[in-house]
Amino acid sequence: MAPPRSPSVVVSRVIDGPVTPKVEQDTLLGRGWKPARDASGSPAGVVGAVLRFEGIVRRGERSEAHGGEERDLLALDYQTYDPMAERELHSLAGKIADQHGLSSLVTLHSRGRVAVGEVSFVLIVESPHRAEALAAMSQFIDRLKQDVPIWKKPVWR
Amino acid sequence: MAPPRSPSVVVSRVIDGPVTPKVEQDTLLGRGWKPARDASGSPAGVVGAVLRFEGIVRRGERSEAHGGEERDLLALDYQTYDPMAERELHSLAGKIADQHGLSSLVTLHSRGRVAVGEVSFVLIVESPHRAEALAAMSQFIDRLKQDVPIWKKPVWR
Amino acid sequence: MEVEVLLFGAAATRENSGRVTVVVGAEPTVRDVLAALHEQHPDLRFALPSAETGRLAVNQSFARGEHPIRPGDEVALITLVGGG
Amino acid sequence: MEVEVLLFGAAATRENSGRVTVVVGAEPTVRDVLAALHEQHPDLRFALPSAETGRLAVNQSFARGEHPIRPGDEVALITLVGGG
Repeated sequence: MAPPRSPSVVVSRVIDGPVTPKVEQDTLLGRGWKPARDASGSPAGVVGAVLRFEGIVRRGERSEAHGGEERDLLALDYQTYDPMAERELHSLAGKIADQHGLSSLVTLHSRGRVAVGEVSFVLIVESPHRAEALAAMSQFIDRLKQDVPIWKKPVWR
Repeated sequence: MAPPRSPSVVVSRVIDGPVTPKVEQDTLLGRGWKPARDASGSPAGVVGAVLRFEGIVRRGERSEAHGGEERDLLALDYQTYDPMAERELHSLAGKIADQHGLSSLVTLHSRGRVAVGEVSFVLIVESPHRAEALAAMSQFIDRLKQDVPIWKKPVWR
Repeated sequence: MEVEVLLFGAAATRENSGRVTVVVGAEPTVRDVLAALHEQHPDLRFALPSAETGRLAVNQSFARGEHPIRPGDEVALITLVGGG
Repeated sequence: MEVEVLLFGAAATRENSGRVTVVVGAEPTVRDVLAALHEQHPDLRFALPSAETGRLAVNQSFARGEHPIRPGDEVALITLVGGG
């Protein structure tokens, strides 16, 4: 008989400004989350695959006002519908973690201005095997782009 | 006209023992590789997606000698056919990076003993958009498991 | 009755405002408000090509079709989002 | 002639050795060596159910079918690998 599955650990948060390594670390420490690689995290040996995605603001963005041509950005301004955005983010995180039997799922998304080259989105997925981790990551990002009320506004150079 | 694409940066290496954060950092620094998030890395604004995969040795492994039942491991011993393993790893990295137009691809794989909970494999993919990064990652891992002469031997508890 | 609808993203930019008002009958539903938005605010049609394609949040939760809108509800038009 | 073939992973464990020797005709090819491995080393059949399913590296590169094996070549049987 398979042992009962531990519930997934889920951390989700909307961050003001870019997701810097320091902000990320402080947030995760604050929520008591540690990477599987640290023996002090989840019981060693359960997690076999850790996937991490970072979304970074690119310099070139298509401008609707310029016939879809790519123009240079300074930054993106992320507008969130609060507190619905954070609640939808958390609810999506829980659903995906549960559905794929993940050990943990961490997601951080920026609100407000994020300059070109800075990180606006982080997703970490930990699971026993690689296939679920990859599937969960793709599905999370697709549904984020459908259901979480966050809009981006280009700040042109 | 699209600007000419910069060639991909590729770093690949076989590491003795587990891929610890320190070993990883030293190796990447030694090869002059920096994450896209650091402005000092690739020109800011080209990379929009960074994906990272870590493979960790799990406690439970199916034992052929016990009818495929899952048994407890102490470690995995990775045997590599040298120097072919490192050459195939590098050649695969170059092919995948090129094929998907990646900005960079980093891959580190262990040789020798890696204990339960330790990292034996790291893959980092940087690309303008998320879709190529995800496709490149899946394809890289599939082909690694076909073509790179590395074998694992369970060390039972 | 009148219903105030919050706008975000490109919809807010186009209307040059974070909210618009629509006039609907008594005891309106989500469907009624979407139809009124489409009818009474042609500038929003780039994001709301038909009433059926629209999506509302009522009191910060997605709500559909026959869901009633009551006085005092917080109503928001959730046009194409763009996180990640 | 005799060809020495390097073994790895479960194949080496099963043979209790990192190499086996096969006897083949003059001017052998990859195909000939795989057939000889299958024929002369039944213990390897768990990983080499038929000669056609086998894969050799010659001088540390994958080589197929009619690729010739010359005296002094380094020949290795690459059974199912398991990195990652």
